[in-house]
Amino acid sequence: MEHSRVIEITRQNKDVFTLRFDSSIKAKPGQFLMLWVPGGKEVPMSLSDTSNPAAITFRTFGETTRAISLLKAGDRFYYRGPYGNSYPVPSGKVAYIAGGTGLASLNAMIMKYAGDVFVGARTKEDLFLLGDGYNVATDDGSAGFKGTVVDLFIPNAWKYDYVYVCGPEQMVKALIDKLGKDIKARIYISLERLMKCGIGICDSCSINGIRVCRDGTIFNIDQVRNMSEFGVFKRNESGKIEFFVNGKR
Amino acid sequence: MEHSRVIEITRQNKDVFTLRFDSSIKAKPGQFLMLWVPGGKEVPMSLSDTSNPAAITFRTFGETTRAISLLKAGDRFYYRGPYGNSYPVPSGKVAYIAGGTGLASLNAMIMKYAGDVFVGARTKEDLFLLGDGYNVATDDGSAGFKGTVVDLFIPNAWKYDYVYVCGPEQMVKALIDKLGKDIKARIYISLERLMKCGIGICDSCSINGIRVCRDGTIFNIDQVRNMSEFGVFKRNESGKIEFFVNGKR
Amino acid sequence: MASISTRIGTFSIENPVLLASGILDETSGSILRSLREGAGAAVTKSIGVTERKGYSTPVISEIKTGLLNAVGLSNPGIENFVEEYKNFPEKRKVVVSIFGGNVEEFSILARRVEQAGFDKVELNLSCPHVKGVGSEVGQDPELVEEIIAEIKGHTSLQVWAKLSPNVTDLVALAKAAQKADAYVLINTLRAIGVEIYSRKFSLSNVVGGYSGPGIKPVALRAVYDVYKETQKDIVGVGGITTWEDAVEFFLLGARAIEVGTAFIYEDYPIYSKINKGLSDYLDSEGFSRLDDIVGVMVKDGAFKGH
Amino acid sequence: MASISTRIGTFSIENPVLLASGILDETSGSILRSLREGAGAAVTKSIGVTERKGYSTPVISEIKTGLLNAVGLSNPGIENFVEEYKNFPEKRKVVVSIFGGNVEEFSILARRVEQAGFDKVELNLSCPHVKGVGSEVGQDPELVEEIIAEIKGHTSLQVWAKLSPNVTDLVALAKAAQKADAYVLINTLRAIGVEIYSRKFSLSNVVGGYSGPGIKPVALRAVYDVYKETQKDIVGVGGITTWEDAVEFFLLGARAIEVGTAFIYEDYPIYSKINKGLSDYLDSEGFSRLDDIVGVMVKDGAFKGH
Ligand SMILES: Cc1cc2nc3c(=O)[nH]c(=O)nc-3n(C[C@H](O)[C@H](O)[C@H](O)COP(=O)(O)OP(=O)(O)OC[C@H]3O[C@@H](n4cnc5c(N)ncnc54)[C@H](O)[C@@H]3O)c2cc1C
Ligand SMILES: Cc1cc2nc3c(=O)[nH]c(=O)nc-3n(C[C@H](O)[C@H](O)[C@H](O)COP(=O)(O)OP(=O)(O)OC[C@H]3O[C@@H](n4cnc5c(N)ncnc54)[C@H](O)[C@@H]3O)c2cc1C
Ligand SMILES: Cc1cc2nc3c(=O)[nH]c(=O)nc-3n(C[C@H](O)[C@H](O)[C@H](O)COP(=O)(O)O)c2cc1C
Ligand SMILES: Cc1cc2nc3c(=O)[nH]c(=O)nc-3n(C[C@H](O)[C@H](O)[C@H](O)COP(=O)(O)O)c2cc1C
Ligand code: FES
Ligand code: FES
Repeated sequence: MEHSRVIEITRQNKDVFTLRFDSSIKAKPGQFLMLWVPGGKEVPMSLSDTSNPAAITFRTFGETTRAISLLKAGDRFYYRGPYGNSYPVPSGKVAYIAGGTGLASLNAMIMKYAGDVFVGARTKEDLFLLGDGYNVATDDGSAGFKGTVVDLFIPNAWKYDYVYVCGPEQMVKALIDKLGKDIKARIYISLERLMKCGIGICDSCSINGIRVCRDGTIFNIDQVRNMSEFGVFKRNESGKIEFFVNGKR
Repeated sequence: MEHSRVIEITRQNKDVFTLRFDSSIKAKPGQFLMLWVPGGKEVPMSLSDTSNPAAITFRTFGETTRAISLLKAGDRFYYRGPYGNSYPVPSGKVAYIAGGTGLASLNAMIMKYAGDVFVGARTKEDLFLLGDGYNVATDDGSAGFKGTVVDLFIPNAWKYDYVYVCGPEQMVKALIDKLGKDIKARIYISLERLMKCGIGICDSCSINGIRVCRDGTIFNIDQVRNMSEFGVFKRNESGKIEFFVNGKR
Repeated sequence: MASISTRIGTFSIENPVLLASGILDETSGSILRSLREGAGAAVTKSIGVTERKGYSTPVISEIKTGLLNAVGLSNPGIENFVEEYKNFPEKRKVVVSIFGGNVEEFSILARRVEQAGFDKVELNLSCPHVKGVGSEVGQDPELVEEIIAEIKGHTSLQVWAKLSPNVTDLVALAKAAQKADAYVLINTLRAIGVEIYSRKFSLSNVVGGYSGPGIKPVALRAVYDVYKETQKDIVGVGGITTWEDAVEFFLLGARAIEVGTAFIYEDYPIYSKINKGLSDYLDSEGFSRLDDIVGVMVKDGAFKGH
Repeated sequence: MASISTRIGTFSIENPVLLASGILDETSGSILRSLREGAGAAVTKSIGVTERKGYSTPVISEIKTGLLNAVGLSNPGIENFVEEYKNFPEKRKVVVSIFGGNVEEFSILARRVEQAGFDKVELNLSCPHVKGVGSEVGQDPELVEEIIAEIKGHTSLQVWAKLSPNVTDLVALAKAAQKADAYVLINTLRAIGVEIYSRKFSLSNVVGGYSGPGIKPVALRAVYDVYKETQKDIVGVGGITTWEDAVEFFLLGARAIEVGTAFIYEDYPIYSKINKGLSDYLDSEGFSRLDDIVGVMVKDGAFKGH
């Protein structure tokens, strides 16, 4: 494992934090680290900024993300990576579609390539890293459009040449289902699955024999369409199949 | 182990052979290989030609050298290396002093840098690789000067800027003893000891803690003068000290 | 072109390069992918009687000479496994790896595997880092003998016994397992990794299994020792990363090989690379089939002359 | 600057980096060179009762992950050894490694070593490739216990027991050796090398010992297992090539380390490199002496929190 030191931790909202760290890591937007701190597990985390110093932005879900959020400037922080492929370079008109912490991964891209950003969250308090002119959707309408980010985006889909997507599997599934097959844009989607190794050998992140960690995490929309398991079931830590209850993530 | 194929084997005299082999080996004059063929041991052998294709020249002492001498063109031949340091590049007037198969090692140098060659052998039949104008000494006077190559060389020593020496330990010892300390030439001597590993870890070739295989095989005369064991005793395969009986090799 | 087909027990295989248990074989989709990308056969992740989540991450740690892992035998349990493979198209090319803590568990698992339409099991008698199963079972010659007798007595499965190298006397263990149709040699070496800045262990379980290039010399020795004494069918595994590595195992008596950690370096092209290298080697060395080199270095007297 | 001095049994050492047995220690000249170039102490090549020429070459084979060797315990025999060291200036920094086939041989050797003015022996109970000695003796707990009792009973030598990792239960062996002043862990792993073009073994003896970077994870596990159970003084050895490697061994309980195969990569500067790296590490991590990190990862609870 590599290690580096925390430069600063910034609180973005009630449970989202950005941690900037001191390391000469060379990564491209869309890549992730396997991150570890004492007291936690090792977890995958996208770089939300791939410039130098780089950063991650995360929501405190459980023990590990909480342990990370408690780090102070100067504390050590351990990682492997960067792993995974990266978002292809765009040309023409660009859109970003983020659901939940999916914005963390897209943020590294947004910093490099201007585009229209569509962000979805449950409610206003869940929003973070918002930039000027972002198109916001909330489930409860507490900010921006009332509804899903998919519904916010769809009417505008025809405008774009390159579209980058990162968010919960059910959101991505909805997007794919609602987009016509004749859409002109190139659409790239970063997927998320349970990851144990991050380097393509443990099989815990695989969808139809395709490893999210090594063959992805970023796929074009046709690749995702061909995954018959996508949006239907995921696997738990034992490898057991767990079907998605519609709408739940 | 690497392997390559025999291009040709040339008989130089009753028991000395030159084997040229097909390999893109990159070696400098003075370096040696650890050589192996089925049916034999692994033995150190200097390159007698470091151009491409390279060659070795050897006397058939025992089982291994005999096995090598029986190879045919096209046969495989196995080696590790090249190992050891190399003769420094000369400037000014150059002499080579070879005793017995020591000429094999010096030959790679002689091919690159012109100089006066002094060769010693027991008798005429033991001579090999002789070039035009070589100064020959034989113990029995059957060719050239009757006496040792050391006695042949000493009167000419003052003439040279660079002198390269390779031969039996007793010959080298005699040379050092007979050369005054005020000799102006830079004198480089390639030593030979029993070698098992060739890479500086087994200690079987060491003289006063200096490894012939890795710290040498080539030393300047002062380094050799500082070896109190040199010319006094060598070690057998067990590491046991065996004193030289004067004049025997 | 030389033939690289082979046979283990009664199982004829198109090519001798198999996927090892525990690497890219938790999901049926990946097993199928390996078969499509050129594996002669694939061994599943080891399956137990009930679901196990395995250890917390970190479960792997890459080191200079290979990989440390303590995944902890995570698996969905035999019933979920059978369910997932209900309509699997290539069951004859799948070897189901099973682990248990006693004869009965192995017996339950084997029967269920057979009912589900598979005909081969690999017995994990060798996982070095989970209490009460794996090598803790597999280091006891009597238990090994009983387990194999039970399965051979009550099913018609082909049984491959995967043995532990972490023992004083591997040959004695192999002899205890002689009713098996083949030996699989070796599982990982018991090992530890340390992180010097956090001063913590590299794996959450502390002790793990060591695989990859660094264990190849030990695996070769295991194959040699067991082949010399038993001349049985052997599947070689441990550190195989290139076709040259594979040839080494064949020369010492393996009839097939498995690859695991090599995926880190070579990924799926590992199958075609080894198969091609092997076939080219046989051609250029003048052999017409793989069988011609199996065990040649061990057959009596073949290594005289050194 | 942090202190890197250490202690093994009653032996206080300026620095914890020792020369391992069998590497650059056949001649007293080389032992002296190691001490001059910064070794804390040096272990001799293993010495037996009578002269042994060892195996024919090839006796070593370099591989990607380390080294295979079967030198075959070549040594001049104890009398020639004693003669060579008659006037050796640094006997207190030399640990004499001895091997034998039974209690009596070890007893003869130990007495002779003590008479010759040395005060420390390392017992080679672990060489994996010579019949009748080394690990064939060292795998038998009762014999190990007897040998050590005999030497401790009849000499005042410090006794270091060098154990074999090629066993099912290293801890049991360590317990049998508990009368020793320290454990040396580990000797080489039993292994084989194959040359695919000659189709011959890499070593004339066929089976050899595997050392170097590839065995480090196994050596770390051995140190961990034994330290956890015994808390005794341990000299760690196996694959140490950098100061970081050395730190790993100290964190798991070693109080000194030995280096062997690393000479191929680092040569004599190995001593100063490890000593400097170690001292810098202690400074920058805020420790004042080596002792502060010895075993910290094993002491109760230290690895909780993963
Ligand atoms: C490629 C990738 C990139 C990610 N990037 C980000 C990011 O930039 N920001 C962010 O907030 N989150 C990101 N995540 C999710 C992040 O890994 C989880 O939030 C984290 O693992 C939760 O750990 P925990 O111990 O805090 O929570 P836990 O209590 O362990 O679990 C909370 C939830 O996290 C998920 N989770 C737990 N372990 C893993 C694992 N090993 N792999 C994947 N998911 C897991 C589970 O779905 C679980 O329901 C990413 C996940 C992946 C696969
Ligand atoms: C650096 C070096 C370069 C050499 N270059 C040449 C060369 O160019 N041409 C040449 O003819 N000879 C050379 N020799 C000597 C050559 O290695 C021996 O002739 C060879 O080992 C003999 O092996 P054998 O089995 O034929 O004879 P054996 O029957 O084994 O022994 C004959 C004699 O060879 C010597 N010998 C045996 N094994 C070794 C060994 N491992 N290392 C060193 N000496 C050994 C012994 O002194 C022995 O008395 C060189 C030796 C060294 C150390
Ligand atoms: C991540 C990982 C998981 C493993 N899981 C299992 C397992 O479940 N059952 C088993 O018998 N062997 C398991 N093994 C051992 C491998 O099947 C194989 O024996 C070992 O890794 C040596 O081969 P390699 O060097 O080619 O990887 C696992 C190995 C690795 C690296
Ligand atoms: C060439 C060689 C010879 C060895 N000879 C001996 C020996 O005589 N006695 C012994 O106890 N260990 C011997 N060993 C084992 C080493 O002392 C050491 O335990 C092993 O090499 C692991 O350490 P390393 O990886 O640092 O080399 C030898 C090792 C090598 C490589
Ligand atoms: S996380 Fe292990 S294969 Fe993707
Ligand atoms: S031959 Fe081994 S050290 Fe020189």
